[in-house]
Amino acid sequence: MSRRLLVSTFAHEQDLLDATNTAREKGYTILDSFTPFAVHGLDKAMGMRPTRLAWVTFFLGISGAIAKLWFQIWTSATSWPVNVGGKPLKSVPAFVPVTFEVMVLFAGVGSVLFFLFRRKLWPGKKPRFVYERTTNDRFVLVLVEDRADFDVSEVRQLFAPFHLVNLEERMEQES
Amino acid sequence: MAEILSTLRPPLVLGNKSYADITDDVCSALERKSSTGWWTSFIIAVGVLILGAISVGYQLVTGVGVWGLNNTVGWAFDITNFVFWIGIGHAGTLISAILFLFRQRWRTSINRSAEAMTLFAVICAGIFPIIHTGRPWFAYWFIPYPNFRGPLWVNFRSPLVWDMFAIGCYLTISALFWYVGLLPDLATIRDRAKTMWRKKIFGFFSFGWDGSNRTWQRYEKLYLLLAGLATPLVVSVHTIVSWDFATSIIPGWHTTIFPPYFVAGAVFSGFAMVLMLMLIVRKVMNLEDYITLHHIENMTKVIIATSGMVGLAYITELFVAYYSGNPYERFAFINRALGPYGWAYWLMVTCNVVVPQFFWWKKIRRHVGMVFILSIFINVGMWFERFVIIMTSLTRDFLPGSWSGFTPTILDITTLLGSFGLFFTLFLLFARFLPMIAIGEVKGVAGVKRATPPGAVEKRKEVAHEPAPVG
Amino acid sequence: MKDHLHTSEDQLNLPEEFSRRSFLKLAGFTFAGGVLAGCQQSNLEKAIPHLIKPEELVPGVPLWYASTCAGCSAGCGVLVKTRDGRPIKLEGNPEHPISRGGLCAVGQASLLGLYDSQRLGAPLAHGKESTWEQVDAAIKAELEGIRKRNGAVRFLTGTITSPTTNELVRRFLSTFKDARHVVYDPVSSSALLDAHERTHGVRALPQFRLEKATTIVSLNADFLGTWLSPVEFTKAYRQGRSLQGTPPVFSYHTQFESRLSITGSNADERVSVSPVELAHVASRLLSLLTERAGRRLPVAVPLLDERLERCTTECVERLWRTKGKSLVVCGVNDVAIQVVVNAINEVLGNYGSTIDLNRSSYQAQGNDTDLAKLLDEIRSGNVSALFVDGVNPFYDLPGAQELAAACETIPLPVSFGERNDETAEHMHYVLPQPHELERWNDSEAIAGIVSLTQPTIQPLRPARPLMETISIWMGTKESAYNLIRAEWERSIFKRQTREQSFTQFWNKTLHDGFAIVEPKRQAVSSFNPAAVAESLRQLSTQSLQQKLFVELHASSTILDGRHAHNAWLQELPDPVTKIVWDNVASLSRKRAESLNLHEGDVVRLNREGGRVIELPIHIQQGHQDDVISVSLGYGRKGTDRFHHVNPKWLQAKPTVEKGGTVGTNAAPLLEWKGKTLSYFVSGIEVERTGTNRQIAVTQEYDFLTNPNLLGESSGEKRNIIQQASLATFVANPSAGSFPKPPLDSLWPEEHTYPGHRWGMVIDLTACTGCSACVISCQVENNIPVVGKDEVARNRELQWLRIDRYYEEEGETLRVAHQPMLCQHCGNAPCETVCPVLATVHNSEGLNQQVYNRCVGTRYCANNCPYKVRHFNWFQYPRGDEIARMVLNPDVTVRDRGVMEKCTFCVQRIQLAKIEAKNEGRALRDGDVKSACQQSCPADAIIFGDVNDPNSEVSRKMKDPRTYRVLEELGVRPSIGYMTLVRNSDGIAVAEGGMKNG
Amino acid sequence: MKLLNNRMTTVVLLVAVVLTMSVFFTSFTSNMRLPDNHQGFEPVQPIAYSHRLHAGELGIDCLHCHGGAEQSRTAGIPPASTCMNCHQFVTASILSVREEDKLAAKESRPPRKIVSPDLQKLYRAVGLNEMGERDISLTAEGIEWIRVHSLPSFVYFNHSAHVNSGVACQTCHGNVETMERVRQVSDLSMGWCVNCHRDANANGINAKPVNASIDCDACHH
Repeated sequence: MSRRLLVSTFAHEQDLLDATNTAREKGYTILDSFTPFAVHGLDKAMGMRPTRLAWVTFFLGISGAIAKLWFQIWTSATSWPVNVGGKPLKSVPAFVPVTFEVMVLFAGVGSVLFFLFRRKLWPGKKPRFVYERTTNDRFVLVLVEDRADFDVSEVRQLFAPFHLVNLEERMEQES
Repeated sequence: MAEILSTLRPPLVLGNKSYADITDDVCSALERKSSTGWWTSFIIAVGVLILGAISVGYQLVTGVGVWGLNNTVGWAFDITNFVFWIGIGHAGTLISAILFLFRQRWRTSINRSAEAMTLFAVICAGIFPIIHTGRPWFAYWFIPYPNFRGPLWVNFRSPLVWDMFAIGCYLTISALFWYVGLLPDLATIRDRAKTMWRKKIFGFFSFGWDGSNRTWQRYEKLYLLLAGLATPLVVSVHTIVSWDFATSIIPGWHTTIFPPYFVAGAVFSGFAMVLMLMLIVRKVMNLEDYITLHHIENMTKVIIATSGMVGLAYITELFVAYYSGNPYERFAFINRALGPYGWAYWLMVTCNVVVPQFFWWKKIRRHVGMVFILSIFINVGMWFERFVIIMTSLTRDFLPGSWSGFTPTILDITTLLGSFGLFFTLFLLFARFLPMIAIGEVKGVAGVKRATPPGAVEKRKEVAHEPAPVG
Repeated sequence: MKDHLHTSEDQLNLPEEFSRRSFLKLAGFTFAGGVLAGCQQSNLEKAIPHLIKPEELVPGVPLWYASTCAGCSAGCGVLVKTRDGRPIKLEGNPEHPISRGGLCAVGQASLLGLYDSQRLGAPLAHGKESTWEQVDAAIKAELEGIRKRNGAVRFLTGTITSPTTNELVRRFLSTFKDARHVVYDPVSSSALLDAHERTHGVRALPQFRLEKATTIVSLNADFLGTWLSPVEFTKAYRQGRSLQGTPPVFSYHTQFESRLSITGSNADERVSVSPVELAHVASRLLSLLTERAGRRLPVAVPLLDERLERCTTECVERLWRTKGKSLVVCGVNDVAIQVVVNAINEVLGNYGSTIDLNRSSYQAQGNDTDLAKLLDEIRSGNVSALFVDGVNPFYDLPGAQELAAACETIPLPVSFGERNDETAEHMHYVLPQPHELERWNDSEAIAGIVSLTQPTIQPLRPARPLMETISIWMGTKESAYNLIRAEWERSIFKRQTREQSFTQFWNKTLHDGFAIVEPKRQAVSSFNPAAVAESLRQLSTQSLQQKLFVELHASSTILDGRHAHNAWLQELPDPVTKIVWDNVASLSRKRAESLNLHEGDVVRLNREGGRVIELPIHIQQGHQDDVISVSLGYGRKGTDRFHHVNPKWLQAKPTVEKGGTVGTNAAPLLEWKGKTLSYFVSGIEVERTGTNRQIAVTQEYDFLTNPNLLGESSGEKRNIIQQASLATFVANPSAGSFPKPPLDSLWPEEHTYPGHRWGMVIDLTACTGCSACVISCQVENNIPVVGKDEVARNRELQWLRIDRYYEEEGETLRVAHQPMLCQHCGNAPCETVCPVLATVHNSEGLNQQVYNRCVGTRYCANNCPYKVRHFNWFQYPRGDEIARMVLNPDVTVRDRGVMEKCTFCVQRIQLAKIEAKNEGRALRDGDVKSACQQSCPADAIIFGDVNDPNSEVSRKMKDPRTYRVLEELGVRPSIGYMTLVRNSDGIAVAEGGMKNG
Repeated sequence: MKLLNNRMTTVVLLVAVVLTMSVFFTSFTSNMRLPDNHQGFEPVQPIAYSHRLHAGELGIDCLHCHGGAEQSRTAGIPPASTCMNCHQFVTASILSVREEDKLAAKESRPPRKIVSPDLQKLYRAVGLNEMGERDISLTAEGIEWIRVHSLPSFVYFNHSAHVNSGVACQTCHGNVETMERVRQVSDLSMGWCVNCHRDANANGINAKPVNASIDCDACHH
């Protein structure tokens, strides 16, 4: 099914924040909001859960480190043990630097890929929401007209104090 | 955002810009035709790059002997350049990552180009470990890949292997960090693009970014994480580079002070290089409103600090050498200061310890010309620091019978120049085609006043070019 | 014997190394090129087996032939190692009584001469290539004419030790009315023989028995370097200086000399004297000794200055204390001095003990008087046939030009030689001589010690030995083999009694390489004092007032120039100056300063008579102030062949200019003193040219002490060479030892060496610095020559270098030689840093260098505390195909871009182990001898298995004298060095060392 | 639905990538060969000498011709004289000789000497004429055999060490006695050598314990 969306545009992040807060207080369903830069407090205003990306990074890092440490010990002590400068075959201290580097590599690359995957971003992807100035100087709040008694004019009233720049209705794209 | 608006601190962006102005200021630079200034500098850079490429090509065909090296001095310009460039790279990561973690908002207008600089510096650095080998076509043996030799792996005890991993990792992470930061801005350019191909290209590379706040939320987190990873990474990288020397046995190399000493030096030289670039950029790309004297001053302050650390390291080295009671170590340092390469040592001390002291004067800190010249001195000094460390220790180590000297050949010099050519070529291309300033971040700290035009009028104006409702 | 040498030509002209050389790079590029290599072999290797397989010759298994070295006329015994029909290594023959297993650098390197593609390929007639038939016909015709008109026939040769050749020459000359065989040595010892003619009535060169002498006084005789028979003398010298036994028998060696020679650098006491002083010292010694003997000299001998008076009196004390067991030798080619020296030895009663006139030596037979006479004859144009063999008069005699001009008048000038040299180009006929390894020959270098030379390869050049030529001219077309057999059957066989049948005797000699027979009797009359008086008078006339001399001496590498075409020797650093590819005018710092000259400044040495040579100067420690010493043998024609011996690249400087020569010929400065050639030339004026020439040296800093702030060597002294005086050593065997630092390891001892563990001990007391080991290593391990420019850039490739350190204490200069090679450290710093495991430890304690794995980061070399690793900076040229035949097929030929270093001759270790395994026995001590050890004339190097408690090396390792260089670094070297002990009482050499933290 | 599809596509993409990579890797390990891996090399030799016939049917010992293998680094290619030991008598296959005899009997004449084409080449090589008779005008020219097993020049393999410690020729050269034309059976790669040495150290050769060094300089010096 396709839903009707109400798109309201503002010219300043502060307006957007206030609008979002009021909208949530009034119990409107907020689909998303679009801004040229990360507006602090907006997550709270929209009532979003904090992301768990950090955990992904953590586990990727740990696994990378363990894998590499094992690999180094395996190659130099098991696969082909060679006497190098009289050092023991398992010279663990010498294996630390590479282990660390690989840990960082896994964590870093992993979390970026994970981020792109979760947010479904990839090269050549078409932007989902098109409102040309959201990447420039416009702040957009998108409400879902999911209630039977949803009244656009009421919302206009509600947002008026926040220098509402523009208000329009759209249909969510089918696919 | 209040603290930024407060009058106690100078504003980070001058000429109270609107969001649109910021976008225009940054992006217009990319949409204009390239200035003659850009063209001339680009042609020079490419010329030097070609010179370097030719000399490297000649060296690959003829042998490493075309450099001034000998049996006693196995490394000279090659590794000096390597360490120098790696060092340069560090400032970028420091600005973008460490300053980010410390919530130093002033970084926003320089971090983009600083990161770019890191990337290009690391590329320049990465070339030398490969071409300095006798048989570069076997350089891939550094990589532990499955093979038909038994299988025969690599020596994970060798700092050179650590290097390979460190640089590889550093390059990747910096690139990611840089690109992730670039994403929203690419979208901005895409959205304001007029021409077809601009739309397409930036459309492709902006990964369909639409400024959704749900993305922004994770993006912020990701950025924070990357910053958190890059910070220890940058320290580890130069630590490992310093271990190339510190884990060896040669007097003057075999010392525990190297890691901190090298990292400080790296940041030191890196900031000098950033300053040089920024001073050029803000002039050429007229971004004076974004890269303000305030920024420059901050960087000079970092330089004073790091120069102090480097100076301290020099003194500590001398003291430890004397205190160690190890005759070879002791001589290594006497020789460093008074031996055949004493001139280089004193040049280094002057450039790295004496010259930066000028930055104690606010006048000089805020005098663009002076700052530019001094930072050049610092870069020269830091190149010589590496040269001195390598040269003095290698030329005269344990057995006097094996002592020797080093004189660079033409190709040593052209190769060094070539690396600069490569660096500036890449940087100029970057300046030409990508936003020099993190638009999104700057908007975040620009402190734009809440606009209060009568909504209706505003709206009517809007409607004019409002896209037809979709769906 | 000959058919053993049958070898298919193809194999000779197709050295497998050829493909080997190009391999690494090729592989490299294809590797880089990717993984998609096809199935079929890129270049097919055609293998051609012998058609008829001689029983002894198994491809890949070396054959050894006993033979005689022809590097000089000392006649050392060699063993020739041949692989697949080509000689690849010369080693000393341990049984041979002269060299006793040693072989000097020159001998080792003479192998390269065999593969010299510039040797003449056909006889020359009037400068044009001709055939033997034509040449023989022409010459025989000429000779007939001369015989008819009783023309003067002169046969001018260098010292010929071959009895057969001498006999044949005698017979040949006897067919003419007026014929003479004139012998001279380019570096002449004529006076020594003449002196004995005067004092003992026989013109002979006695055999000096240094091993029997407990006091050795040498007046400018470089007997460990180039004088007469260096290997023999070195062996004997060592024998007389052993630290075994209590008290040890250790000779005391005083050296009076004007320049610093190898011998001087090993002397216990070294007195630098000017030539005049030298003469006076000789007479003073004699007078003092005669006084001791309670007799008086007919002539009053002037006193010397305070310093020399002291030295001489001390010297006399020692000599007298050890009379009968002492020896005074003199290297000055001046009859008067030599007579006086004979007198001294007579007074000391050394004749019959340390000087043997009955088993006299034939190692130098030159007679300057005859030579002078011949030269007069030539000038006056009454020589009708001149045959020159083995010498190069137009190069190595003064006034070569006018001599050459005079020779134009000779109807039949003929020269025998390997190449078209300075002399040959003035001759009507040039008859190419084969290389010693291609031919049959014999030698009696010391009366009663006869040895044979046998061919070890099919001749590479269609040459014909002198003896065959003569026999052809005399109508008997005998092969050299038959001629020698015949001569031996006639004369030599009779001088022995051990073998009954000649064939047995012959075969045994052939197998052993030598035989001991009765020396020819010669009438030695008792000492004739009459000669002494007027000699003393002569010497006393020489005024002591200071004037400048030029001393000309043989080069310690290319001798009198006969080896100037040998790249190995040209690149062998002079043991003292460490200079390569050049000769220089050495002088003292004082003299240089007074002339305001700096290292490398080119000076012009003017001698009256318009004889001028230009040379760069070299400031030399321990040089007498009034003497400039110049080495002979350089500036040979055709040495511009080395123009491209070094790699070509942007900033490369050619080793020698096109049309130029390596170094400068100093022979024009030689002067005739009466009827002897004098090597001390006075009346020379030195003139600055203002130009400066780079001198390539292999050692740039010469002292054990750090340079101080001004760069002078007065800083702290480094603990690198343990030194002790004999006195302190006798008191305490570990005298002079450095403080032993605590060596705790952070690591657990994880690596054990259960089987063999290879180690080496180098006795610094024994080592004379002669550098034989350097060349031996170079030959064995396919080390290329890199040329002057590369050496000047400190890129020489010799795996074994000899560090030479000076210590100056006021008057006295102390010199120490330290062979430095890979120490095969147990905890090798080079290994830890190699990223690709190209240098790792093996299970027998060797530090392996795997060339094909090496990427060439040079990190290992940087991290080597001994700096003994050498890098292939370029693809070093290895000469033409012929030159490449010398390569050792058991050692990889390294390509550019890889690191290399001493391997302890691992190829020998491996082969020895396999042989032992195949014979089902354990490896014995001495089965593996490293190349350096094998050649060392002083037996200073001992190599072996340290795990074997009975091996010599493990015993030496426990010796209190043994220490390890830079032990405090904890790298655990496998090479032990033994304290350098000098017979100099109470010298505080050990003290003042630094305390290591 | 759109969102779902996106995930689908990503998953599909990932799977595809993984597959291609694994395919590439397996192919790399299985049949991709490095330069100088001439496994299966089987050149045509100047003389069609059959190991199957000599070593197989006639059962001549390998060492009879390749005696070097016992004493030397190289096994060596036998000199033509070794061939001549037999082939001065044996000039053709027994069958063709019988043929000739029959024919001769039929035509009642003394049988002619039959020389097989390949032996004619041999005779020429040692300087005899095609019929294997002396001929002063001819000179020996040798046989240019094409080398089948060749190692890089920096590898020193010693036959005697292996033969004497009981390694069968076939271990490396395969069943030559069954080959009409000799083919390189093993890939002669370093891993192949090293792993055989490891195996020998662990299990010995024919249950006889041996010490097969895996030090680098056992082969590289």
